[in-house]
Amino acid sequence: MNFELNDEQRMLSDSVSRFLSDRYDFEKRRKYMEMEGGFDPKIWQGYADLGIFALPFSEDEGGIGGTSVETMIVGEAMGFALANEPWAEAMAIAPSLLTAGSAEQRAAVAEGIISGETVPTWAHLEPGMIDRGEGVQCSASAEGVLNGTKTVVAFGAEATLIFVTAMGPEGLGLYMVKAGAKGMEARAYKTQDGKRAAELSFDGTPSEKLSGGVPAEDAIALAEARGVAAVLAESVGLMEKSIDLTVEYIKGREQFGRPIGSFQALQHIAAGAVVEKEQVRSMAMYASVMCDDADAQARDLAMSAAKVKMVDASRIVGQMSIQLHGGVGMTMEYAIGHYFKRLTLLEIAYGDRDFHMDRLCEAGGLAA
Amino acid sequence: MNFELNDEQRMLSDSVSRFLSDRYDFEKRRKYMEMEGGFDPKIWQGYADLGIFALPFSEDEGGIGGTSVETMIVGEAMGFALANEPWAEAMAIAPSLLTAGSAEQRAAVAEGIISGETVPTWAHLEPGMIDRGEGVQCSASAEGVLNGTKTVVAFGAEATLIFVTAMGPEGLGLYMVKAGAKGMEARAYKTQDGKRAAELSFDGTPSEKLSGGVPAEDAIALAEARGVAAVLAESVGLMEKSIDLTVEYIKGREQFGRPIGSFQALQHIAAGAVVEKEQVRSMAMYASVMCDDADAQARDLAMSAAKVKMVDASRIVGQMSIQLHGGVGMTMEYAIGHYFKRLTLLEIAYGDRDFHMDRLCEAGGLAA
Amino acid sequence: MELTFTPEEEAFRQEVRDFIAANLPAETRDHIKKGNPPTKEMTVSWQKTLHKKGWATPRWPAEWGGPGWSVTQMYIFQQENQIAGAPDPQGFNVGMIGPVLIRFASDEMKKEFLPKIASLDYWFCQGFSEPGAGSDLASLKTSAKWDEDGQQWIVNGQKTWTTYAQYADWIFLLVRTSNEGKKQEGISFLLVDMKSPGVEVHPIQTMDGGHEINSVFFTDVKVPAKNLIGEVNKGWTYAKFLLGNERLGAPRVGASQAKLEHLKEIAKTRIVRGKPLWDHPRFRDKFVEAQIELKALEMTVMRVLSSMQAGADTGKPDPATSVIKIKGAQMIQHLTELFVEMAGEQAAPWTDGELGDNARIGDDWVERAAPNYFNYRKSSIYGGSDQVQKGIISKAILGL
Amino acid sequence: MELTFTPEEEAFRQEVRDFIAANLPAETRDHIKKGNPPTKEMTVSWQKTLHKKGWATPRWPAEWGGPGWSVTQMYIFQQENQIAGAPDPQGFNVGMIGPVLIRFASDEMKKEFLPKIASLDYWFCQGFSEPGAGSDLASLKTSAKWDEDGQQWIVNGQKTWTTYAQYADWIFLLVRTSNEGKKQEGISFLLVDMKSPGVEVHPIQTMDGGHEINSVFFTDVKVPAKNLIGEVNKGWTYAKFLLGNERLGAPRVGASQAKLEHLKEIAKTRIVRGKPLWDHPRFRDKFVEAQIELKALEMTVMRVLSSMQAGADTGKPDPATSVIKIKGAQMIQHLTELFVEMAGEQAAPWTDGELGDNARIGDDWVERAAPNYFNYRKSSIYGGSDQVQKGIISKAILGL
Repeated sequence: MNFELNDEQRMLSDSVSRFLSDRYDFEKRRKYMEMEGGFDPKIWQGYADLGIFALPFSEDEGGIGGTSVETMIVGEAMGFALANEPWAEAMAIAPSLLTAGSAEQRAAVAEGIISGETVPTWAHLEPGMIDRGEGVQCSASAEGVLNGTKTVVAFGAEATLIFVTAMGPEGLGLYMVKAGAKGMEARAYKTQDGKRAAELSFDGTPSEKLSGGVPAEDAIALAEARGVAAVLAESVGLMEKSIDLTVEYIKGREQFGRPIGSFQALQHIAAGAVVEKEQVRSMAMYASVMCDDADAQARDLAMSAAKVKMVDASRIVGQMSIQLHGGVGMTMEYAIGHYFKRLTLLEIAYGDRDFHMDRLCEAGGLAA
Repeated sequence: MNFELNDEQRMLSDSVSRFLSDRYDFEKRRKYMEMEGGFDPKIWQGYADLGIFALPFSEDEGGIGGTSVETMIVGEAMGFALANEPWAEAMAIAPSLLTAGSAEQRAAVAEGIISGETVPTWAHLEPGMIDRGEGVQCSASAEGVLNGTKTVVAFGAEATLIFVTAMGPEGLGLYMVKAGAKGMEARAYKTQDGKRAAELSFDGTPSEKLSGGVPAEDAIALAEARGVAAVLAESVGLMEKSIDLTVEYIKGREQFGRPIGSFQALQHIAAGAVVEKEQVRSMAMYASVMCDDADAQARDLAMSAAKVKMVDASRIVGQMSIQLHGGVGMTMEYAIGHYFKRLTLLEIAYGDRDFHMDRLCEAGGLAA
Repeated sequence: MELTFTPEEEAFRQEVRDFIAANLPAETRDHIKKGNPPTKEMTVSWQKTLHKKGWATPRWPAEWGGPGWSVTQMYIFQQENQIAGAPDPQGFNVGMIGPVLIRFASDEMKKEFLPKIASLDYWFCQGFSEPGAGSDLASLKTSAKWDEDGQQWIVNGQKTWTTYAQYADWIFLLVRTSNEGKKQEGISFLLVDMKSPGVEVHPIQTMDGGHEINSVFFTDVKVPAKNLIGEVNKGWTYAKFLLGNERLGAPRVGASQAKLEHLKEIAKTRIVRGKPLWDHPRFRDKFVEAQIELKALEMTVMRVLSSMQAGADTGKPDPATSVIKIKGAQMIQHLTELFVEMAGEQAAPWTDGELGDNARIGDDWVERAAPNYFNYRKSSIYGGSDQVQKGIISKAILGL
Repeated sequence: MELTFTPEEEAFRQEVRDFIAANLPAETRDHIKKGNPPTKEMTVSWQKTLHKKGWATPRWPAEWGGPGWSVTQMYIFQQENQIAGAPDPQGFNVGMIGPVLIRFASDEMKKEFLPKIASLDYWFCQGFSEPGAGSDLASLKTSAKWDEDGQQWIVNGQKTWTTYAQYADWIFLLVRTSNEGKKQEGISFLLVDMKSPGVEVHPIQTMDGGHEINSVFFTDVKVPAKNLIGEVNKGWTYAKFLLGNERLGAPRVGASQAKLEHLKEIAKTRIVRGKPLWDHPRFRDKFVEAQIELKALEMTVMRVLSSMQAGADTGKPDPATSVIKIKGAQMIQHLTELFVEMAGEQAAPWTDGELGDNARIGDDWVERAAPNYFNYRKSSIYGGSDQVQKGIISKAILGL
């Protein structure tokens, strides 16, 4: 048992943070958001050049065989900077889904991601799937021809490679579709947190099935687990920065002749938020280790526990941040509202609180 | 719709409060607790002389035909004074149970209660009944001979008249047993809040069945409802006084060179308790009117809503009171701990939070 | 004490319900029930409909067009209005500036303004907060200087968080007219025509994408002497009276009841993992708990209304209104949170219309879930934040 | 980062488990599992058992009898101990005065005291709080005056909330030795023999009926010069170091895990309205939510231990210990609340033994439910209240 980062991990943390603090501030981010794909391709390439996309892939796949701890380190920095790019799709989702593929498939896709050429996403949810526990309706023929509709696909219109969950003749499968494929239409939109997503419809769209690896169900469950771990990591960064912004604001804002940060009631509210944020940090570490656990049930329950804690803490931290900012916190002009919105969307991402509570309750809780 | 007390009700409130503030303070209460029956019979007689026991009985029964609003007024004062006597059994429970009896039975029992001669109680719970939704095992013969065991009977060894819920040959019935009846044994004890209770066992104990009025089930349900309303009323007085004691304490207690009541964080905690207390006051009014509602389902759901609110608020108010008192609040020497203990027992009296939540959930909530 | 309604009161409820059913445009009703804020036109049109009927200003005295209702009737009217999905009365007109004028203004001013305030021919907005004066309202700096030659006030400064300034014909303004003594003692209360030269409105976009609030700039704005309410430097008294009324109106119990019913309705048909959400015990718990809180809030509001009717109106804000303000904000915030939970991951799309119909991926309530959640964070901030309310309670009630 | 246990660590866990199973008296185990505090004899006897094994002082350096365990081993040991229902190590000895002596005392003093502290031949209690100095610890007034003739300290004053003073052989005491400068700068740290003439212990009964705490009065108590720790007027530094350690020990994660398992065990057989409580969805929710909070707490404790082991020990209290203190208190308080909820109306009887067996109407856990709930209100008050911890966080972490 050991919670410390090793030297490589500390270096990773420093270099990603430095890269992001050079590239990102509130004004710059606003510009990236208005770019065609909702982010700056140069930053995406920058991530690749930093080598972070190589972290989650094994050496066989051309990567450097990191663990989910590295993903956590990157995720926290991404949250802190409020980065817009689909880094989690590249670092947590794609490597997990690819475990269903053959060695060649894995190596080929990994190469594109690692180089920064490929922007991957996952088309999984469907309009009829209220939460993560529902069945998939989208269908695939034996030849991999897809029909159906997917909803809220992150950067669905901007991604270059789309993993699609669909029911094939032999059951649930994972299929890869390239951007611009025949019969695929994207209805694109912005999301509440300033990112992009799309409804994707497939009408006889050709695809390549992932096969030769683990069963698709297992790859999907792994992706869901690592998705939760990524949410935890990012939320730690978001909460950290939300508290920083709030403390900075209340130190400077004067009312009744003194900085409002000198009012004890506000100090204690902020301190309460720190307590919650630290608990999420602990659970982010737990999640980053447990999401690679070989025991799938233990893994999934751990992820559920982490996600529930994140939701509860996120509300406390996010809501207090707006409250202590007062009116300005409600406006588009201040960064804090954007952090709050991102936290809110993470609260419902990869299964909301009820979904995860149900999973834990059905199992009788975490293993003692 | 009108939430104001009329002149008679205001006079009642004043006279009961005056009586109690003359008779009760922390030191006097401690003496009453150590008396043989756990309270001073002179105070009981004083209540009777004030006329409060006549309030809930109809004029036919020799009373003055008040409503549950009068019981609420008395209950709040009792809570504020932390009175020990089984006033709720006399004012809320006995009149409700008696609705199962004949006119003669009602008049005869009422006379004893109104005069102060009778100290009534209700033996309802049994060791196997975890909550209020369970069946009764205690049995009664056609002649009213009782066998069985009752648990946590308020002042079970001190009461002069015990209403017993038992299964008779024709179903659930209510039976009256006099103190000292053959075959009745009391194992008496103190309760956590400084009152008294007892296990009562009946072994061929003779009794008088209540009959000629409403079905026993209805009388029991009415008693449960009015019991909840009494809990609400008493808890308002307890919370009011808890906040008073706490505010007084933090005004006087100095730390860091000034009264701790001048610290804004503590002020806001106390203010939050006021908000909760006021919500309970509102629900106590709601309960006192709804517990006499002719629609039994509407009545019971209203009582459940009131009780749930009371539990949630009681914890906030009670726990903050101890917290703001600090160490001294933990000791027997300070009044606040005794208020806290009484609030805690009221939280679980007449059905705990889960029982009432279940009742509401099963019904789909309050009527819109 | 009597919480049930008399047959007369029930008859009144039916009359209100029938009137609304017959007169509220379906388009308005549907728009609001979906969780959208009403447009200006909807609010004005409904206020005019009520005004014709004599119901536009329930709490005003009969002399100034009030219907002479009891507190119970006012409560019933408000509840039915909100449950039916009718636009709220324009609160700055009916609930704020109207009562202030009735209590503190000259007869001449009352005659000039009150009828048009009631009919919404004049839309008023509120000029209290400033960038440097939020919770500490009394530290405001917008100044009004007396121009002896022109016999008028010259106003300079900036107001902010001005709700619907873009719709307004008039603004009621707190201005500094003296820098002597306590800061509360140098404040006056003016009415300013929004068309006056030197008034500029700048929109503020809130994080939900909406445009409800504005900054309003005043540069050498000339205001006639007669537009001063009451006495010079007594404006703080009028403002406190107004804020007490504002807190009382804040909880919108009927609207929350409607939202809660809507929540139940959706839950009954929304299938989650094989059964309606309504049949998931955890959802049921959340629903019931919200209902209980709302019932307690409703009772507290009714208590305060009842005691206002019974007692002499002291003109001072009732500290119990702080309880209502805090709990009212919590209630609406919590309800919007429940809608986000119900929407789940489908709440993500941003539907500001920019991307046209492409943006619509779910039911209307799904689309409004996250923006409403974001937007209602305001309710524990404006009109005296939770922290300000707790300060009032600890001082005015607890004497701390 | 590595949160799983190595085979060596698992083997160690087994060794600990086996040792406890073989050596912990069943009577002690049952007594504690029912929710009772251990008696003095139980604590002493178990400490001596561990001492013989070399396990009595896990965090002490090997030089002073520590077993040389890694942080992980310490954690495993503590967890197994608490889960098995073994008495906690006497915290004032092992977790507080021991480390202070090791860090700050003279070698002579270490040799005299540490072995007897480890074996519990000396039972230490803590003399910090005073009636006028609770959260504001530094304002303490108990004085120690230097008696030049006798070359000794003369102590006068009163300490309060002294846990288990009635068991103690020694007390470690913060005393005022100077009234000059900041109040923190005139405090010294003394060890006082409880048998010294002039020491009087008065019991304080807590609202649960228990006798854990006391007032301790000092009247012209003579204390040898050598019983001063470190330097005169530097006691505040040592006290802060001690309190940081105290907060770290506070959460008792293993004990909470045991309580939570006990809760589940009872729920599985307790039939409520026709089915086990365990099958009531609301209970299941409460159980799972508590488990999640406890897991987060466990991880935070492990994080802090891990960073203590990794980093240089700065001697300063780690602000993260405030997080642990607050959450640890909440956890145990919440668990005791769940037991009261599970007991329901059966929690009412007061079972101080006065009325003999008559008092016992339920299972042992039922009997302890309410007293434990009352008693654990202390945990957010002592060792620096929640409010004090939030003050530390806002100053030390947030710089407010």
